[in-house]
Amino acid sequence: MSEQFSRRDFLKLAGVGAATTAVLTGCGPASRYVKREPYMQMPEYNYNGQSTYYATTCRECAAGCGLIVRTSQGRAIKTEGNANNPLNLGKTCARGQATLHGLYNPDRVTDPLKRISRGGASTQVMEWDAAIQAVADALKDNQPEEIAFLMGMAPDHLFDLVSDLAKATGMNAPIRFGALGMFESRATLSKAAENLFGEASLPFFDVGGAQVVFSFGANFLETWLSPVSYTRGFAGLREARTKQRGKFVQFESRMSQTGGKADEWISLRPGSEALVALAIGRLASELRGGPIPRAFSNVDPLDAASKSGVKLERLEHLAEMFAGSKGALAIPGGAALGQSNGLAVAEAVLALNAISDNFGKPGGIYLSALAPNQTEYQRPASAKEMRELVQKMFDGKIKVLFVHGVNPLFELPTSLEFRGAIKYVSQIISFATFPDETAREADYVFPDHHGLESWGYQRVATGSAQPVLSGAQPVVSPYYNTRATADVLIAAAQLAGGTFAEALPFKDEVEFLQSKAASLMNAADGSISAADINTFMAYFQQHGGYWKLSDARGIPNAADVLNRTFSAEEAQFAGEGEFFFIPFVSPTLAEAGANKPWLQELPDPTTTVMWNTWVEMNPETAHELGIENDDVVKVVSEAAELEAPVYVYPAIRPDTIAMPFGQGHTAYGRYAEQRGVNPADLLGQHFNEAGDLAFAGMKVKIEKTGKKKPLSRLESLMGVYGIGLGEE
Amino acid sequence: MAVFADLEPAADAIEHLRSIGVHDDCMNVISGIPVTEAMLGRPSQWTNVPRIALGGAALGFLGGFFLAYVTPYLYPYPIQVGTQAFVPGPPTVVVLFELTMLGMLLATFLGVFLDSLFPNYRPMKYVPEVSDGKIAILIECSVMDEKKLTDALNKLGAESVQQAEAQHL
Amino acid sequence: MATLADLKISEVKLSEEQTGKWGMVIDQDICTGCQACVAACAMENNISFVGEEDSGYGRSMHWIRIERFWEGEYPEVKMTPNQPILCQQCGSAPCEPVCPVFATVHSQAEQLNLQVYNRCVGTRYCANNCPYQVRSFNWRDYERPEPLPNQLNPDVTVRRRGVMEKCTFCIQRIQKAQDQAKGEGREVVDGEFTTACAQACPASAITFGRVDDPESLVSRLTEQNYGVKHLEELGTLPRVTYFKGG
Amino acid sequence: MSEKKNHAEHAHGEEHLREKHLMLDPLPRGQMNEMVMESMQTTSWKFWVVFAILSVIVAYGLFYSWGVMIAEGLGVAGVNRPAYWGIFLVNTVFWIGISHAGTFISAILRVFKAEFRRPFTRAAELMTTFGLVQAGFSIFMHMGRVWLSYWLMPYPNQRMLWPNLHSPLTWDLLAITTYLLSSTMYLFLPLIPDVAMARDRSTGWRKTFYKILALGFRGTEGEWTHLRNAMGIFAWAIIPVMFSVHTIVSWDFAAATRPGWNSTIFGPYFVVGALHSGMGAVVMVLAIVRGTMKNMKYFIRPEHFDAISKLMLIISMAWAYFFFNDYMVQWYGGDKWTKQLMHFQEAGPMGWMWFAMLIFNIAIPWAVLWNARWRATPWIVFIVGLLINVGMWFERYIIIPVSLSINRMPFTWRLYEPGIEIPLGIGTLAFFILLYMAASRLIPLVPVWEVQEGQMAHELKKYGRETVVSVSELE
Repeated sequence: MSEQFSRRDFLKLAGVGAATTAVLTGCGPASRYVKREPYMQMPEYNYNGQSTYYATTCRECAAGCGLIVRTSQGRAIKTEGNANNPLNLGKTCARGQATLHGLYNPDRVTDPLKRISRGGASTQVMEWDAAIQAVADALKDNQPEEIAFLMGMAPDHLFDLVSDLAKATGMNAPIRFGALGMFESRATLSKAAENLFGEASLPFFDVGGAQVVFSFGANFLETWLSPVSYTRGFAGLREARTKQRGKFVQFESRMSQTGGKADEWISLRPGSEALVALAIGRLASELRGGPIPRAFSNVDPLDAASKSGVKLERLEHLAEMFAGSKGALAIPGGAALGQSNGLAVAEAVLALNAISDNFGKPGGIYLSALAPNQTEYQRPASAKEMRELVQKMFDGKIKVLFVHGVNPLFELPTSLEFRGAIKYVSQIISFATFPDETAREADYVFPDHHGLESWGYQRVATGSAQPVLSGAQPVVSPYYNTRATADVLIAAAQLAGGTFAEALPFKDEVEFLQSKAASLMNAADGSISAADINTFMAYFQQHGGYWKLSDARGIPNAADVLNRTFSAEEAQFAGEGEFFFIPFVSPTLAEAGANKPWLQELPDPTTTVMWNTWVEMNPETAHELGIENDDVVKVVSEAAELEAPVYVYPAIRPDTIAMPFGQGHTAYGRYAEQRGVNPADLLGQHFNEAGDLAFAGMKVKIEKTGKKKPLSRLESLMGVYGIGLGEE
Repeated sequence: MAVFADLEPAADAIEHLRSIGVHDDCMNVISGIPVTEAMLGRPSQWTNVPRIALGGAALGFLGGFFLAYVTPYLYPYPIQVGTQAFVPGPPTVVVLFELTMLGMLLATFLGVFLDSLFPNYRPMKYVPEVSDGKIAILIECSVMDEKKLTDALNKLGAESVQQAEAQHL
Repeated sequence: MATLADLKISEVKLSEEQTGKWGMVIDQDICTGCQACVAACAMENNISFVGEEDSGYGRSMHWIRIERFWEGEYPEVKMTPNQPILCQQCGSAPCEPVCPVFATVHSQAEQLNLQVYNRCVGTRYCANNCPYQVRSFNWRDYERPEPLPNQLNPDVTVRRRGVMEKCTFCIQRIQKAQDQAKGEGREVVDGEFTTACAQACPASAITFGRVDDPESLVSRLTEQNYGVKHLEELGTLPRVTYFKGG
Repeated sequence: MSEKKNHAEHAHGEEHLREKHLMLDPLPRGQMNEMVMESMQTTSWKFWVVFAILSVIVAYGLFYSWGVMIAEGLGVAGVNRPAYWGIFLVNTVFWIGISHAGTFISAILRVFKAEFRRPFTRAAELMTTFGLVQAGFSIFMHMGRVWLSYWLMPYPNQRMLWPNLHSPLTWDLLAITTYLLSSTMYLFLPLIPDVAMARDRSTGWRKTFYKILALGFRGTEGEWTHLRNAMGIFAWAIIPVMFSVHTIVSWDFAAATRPGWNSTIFGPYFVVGALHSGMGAVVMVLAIVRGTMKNMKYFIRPEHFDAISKLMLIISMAWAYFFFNDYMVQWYGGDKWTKQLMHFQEAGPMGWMWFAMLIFNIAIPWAVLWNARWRATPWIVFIVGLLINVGMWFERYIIIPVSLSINRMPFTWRLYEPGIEIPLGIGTLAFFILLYMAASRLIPLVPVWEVQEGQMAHELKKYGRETVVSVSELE
């Protein structure tokens, strides 16, 4: 009980009314964490200063959800979704909630750093002026084509800035990459769209409007493309209150969080997705009557059944379900695309939609709308393109590498040899906010602000019917001595002079943003408009962005889909070994969540494991191999080998094992370092036709180690699996 | 003071003393074991312990009553737990019982102290042999009778008869 | 001193038929188990993270946890509908009577179970007696290295070791909303505010509101005949209704 | 001739009876006093060695470990969700159980005038008091914020709160406090004449010590009368208190809404269980006292072990009866959670404990104690007593942490693995022994005046050819 609190105050307080008095309480030792306050006044029942709320954009992934951040006394307290933003309509995912643990993470890069020697741990703090000088030198002392920018999938404004710079000066166009994009096989999706609809674009799947959804490996409730909006779509599908409850079937070889929600979970042999899709197409069109369209004519359902391990009756039943429904929708994604025949799978599954002819109809497939200030569809680099960059680095064609918003040394499979390639790059400059693996290798680290301290915007690539440009603004003043990368580049360009200076004729980042937004000021059908740019930008920040008011999704031109032929061949699997290997992105950690303690403490939706990596294995298989829960096994692929404890997982094929991607950092702060392993290390250099990594296209061996590492799980082995309850 | 080795002579002595006119109030018996008045043919002793105990029980009960029936109404607001009444039925029985017992037993204990004026470290008339099982009779009498009594007691088999002087125990 | 009036009112409130005031409906059919509610709750309510070892030993402090079980064997295996379990804010709560120091009491005004941290002496009887096992105990002073404390919500007590805690239905938000409504001389409007978990839930599987107001969305949903309340048979009068769906 | 023989036999019979019964071979009071004084004042080096070792254990196990736990929080112990209660409460119940023996012997046996009680009422009463001290320690360790434990006390405070009388823990507080105070007073009252004796025949610091304790007791008629009255009241009144204490302890569990706990028979079941372990502890203490302390072979004889063993046998049967009663009804009730719990107790990872409990508490006592010769053999009875105590500890362990592992939320089921509880538990045990050792050297373990009183009351009587023991009512 604090000294300054007298009994009279207490009695005064006691009059405040039942609600408050109901918890007037006694004294006790004051908390060791917060300002000492009389326990009489539990903060829950008092005003502790006024809060201010700022609209900005979430940077945990590239989807571009709008956030409203509550700040109090200059501290960011809580993030909520921005209810106005058409993409997420006021909702957030777990990572959006935990972004504050990134902002106030104890392990951030606090100052611009110069590394004493490449790869060494020792660094020295620089002044920002010196830092900007260093960037300027790097720009002007090298041939433009020797300068490369490697950027993350967010933020877009910086990408635009660098693109402009590149265009104007002849530098290499910036390359964007992100592990999420890699595991989403975005290149494959857009290529498939191009082949089928004649237009490269990210298909938009209107799950909410559908009656029946067949998902071939698409993990759209986890990290896929735009999880929040797809989750909303799923809720729409299941919205029993307003319409008849839609059915959902998932085809995959390892039950994902998404698969867990399916009414029917079809376990098929990896690589047979295309075959199954086409077989269902054929059976469905048989049910529909009339001639079998060319697209499905060259598959034999019986053959498909035997190859995929799905019974023919099951296929017929599914075909019935698909053909019988008004709004049936088939989605390709996830591991199904990350195989040697990924493109074929994507095309086959998209073609299946022709059965219900849902193209451009509610509950069907659209082409995602381009963002307001976007002219053409852009996609992140495929693994193959990354490999090309790596090759250029090996060949010494790259002298300076700028890295922002991406951590290739962790996100890119080791087998792509990025680590080896950087040795041939004379200068690496990282703009990392956190001391990640790449930053640790960089010669300079010029830390960017955290997303919540930054200006900017992000184009919504997919997930919303309206074109959306989510706006970002600082919700708190920078906590450390960091500086916006855009400002650094602008300043450096001025310093470098010449074409550089001309390319970026701006005072600072904000002025650049204004130049980019100017075109929208009085555009038709906009959510906001203003006479002068300052007012417009004020609105822009206040509303958390700018969006068109009407649906601008493209209608796929699917005229001759049914008349094309599709390859039904199965995928090829690299490496010998008895197990198919399925790496999947941890739904809670994704690629960059591992350094946020509360994300680490979130139970994985399927296994409830916290703080670690595991290997999922079918109970039968485990039994045959004499492996139990928490036994550490060695997973051996052609590329590498890893050790991780086993989680005996009831919903995975006996011939398949799976591992979550997200842990296994060697840098990146106290909560991430030396925790778990990174399954990307196991992946070999194999691509599908679209150039995406065939991350699910490998076979691996399992070896026992005799070690044990108890996994930290929220669930009870006794209660959920009956393990340790005593024999019946 | 006369010290006897055994009950019988002591009892006889007391009888004799009474016959030669020493009043019971002027005698006091000290023994190492609880020798009942009956054994020595002495008038039964008066003790307040039971009454004090009763009083204590009453106080304890009141305390319990206060806790069980009054305190729930002393809060600044009515505290409700799990839809139970402010004054729960059965639990009050427990409270009443425990506090009554506590009061009673404490009082009994104190009763012994009050009645026998414990603790008392002042010098008192006493002979250590008592705790060896001997029985001592303290007689208060005028100096003139002293001689007479001493003889009588000796005749009755007292081990020793002497002027009892108060000593520090 | 409690006036006779207070007591009269509360005696009435003791009746078993009370509907309660605040309630929640959770649609397990659309809950995807994405853990957004768990994260939102942790951020809103200053819940400590406990690290790998303790969380693996049943000491994680989540106020809301998402349960899932398995049905059948491979290949016909199914994941049971995700089941977010939080304090059910029982109308007749087993946790309340057993606390020797009134650290967990029933709020007359809000019809909620209050946990008064600073009264708690840590006997942990309430947690034993909670049929839903939703109470979490501060087994240690879990470290929150600088500058993480900057994120702490000033409206919520920071608990120290030896104290029991549990979901409060975000009572700080309830207070704010009610005070504001009072200031504007009106009743709190349904949907004017909601709990952190409900606000975050991307699938809108969680609905929060007044169950004593027949017009509110939550009570209209509670009316749905396919709602179930967990362990109702114990007579705890839980305030959270679940739609199993499927 | 034959007559002579008979006579001889009778004479022999008398001899036999006399050495068998303490009450029948009286010694002069003075000599008995001397023996008791001697037993207190002679201590071998072994005593001091053990004493030192125990002190170290107490210092580390009890005080240091507790300090660590207070500083670190209960995380250093093994408690978790759902086993929020662990060995701390097991020990609390266990020690309260031990404490029941003393009262049982010195109160119930006194009320029923069981004469064999006389020499060891005090030895037993000491156990009661010291046992309760350990129970107190254990329950305070259990609290998350022990530095606020005084908040449980009913006193007008600025929190404007009184303890919650709805809570079984509050009843516990009242009951245990009452029990501790009254049993301590009950230990002290009969002690007064004996310390008076000690005062009369000791010197130096002991003199002053006893002088203070004796409060100036002389043994006047008045003093004896007050004492007798008081002891009479105590003997009667402390019995219900004793029963209430363990009943209320059992309500901590029985009042909860948990499967396996919510059982109406827990009250008597716990009381009998308490006596079971209590008697076991008494024989252990007596065996040790008899074996290690001077002159004790005279006061504590096989007859006493025989008598207590009979009690143990009966109590063991009673315990078995209550156990089966509880088990049967729970099993028959068929509630799915209860069934699950029972299966877990028997077949689960702690199943061995469940069977050990039955063997130690029922099988072994029944197998051994029916035999009169074994009953009268201290070391055999000692072992039986030891096993019973282990068995009863297991019983509490099964009722608390093991049962807590299973609840109505299978998602949270978890095992309990003790941590710092172990040194702390050992600490309390060591402290108990330490206190007892100290007491055995400071206060007369044998109530000499009671023994003498008893010896006065006993005599051999001849009915025809048979000589029998007869007791006369003195009080």
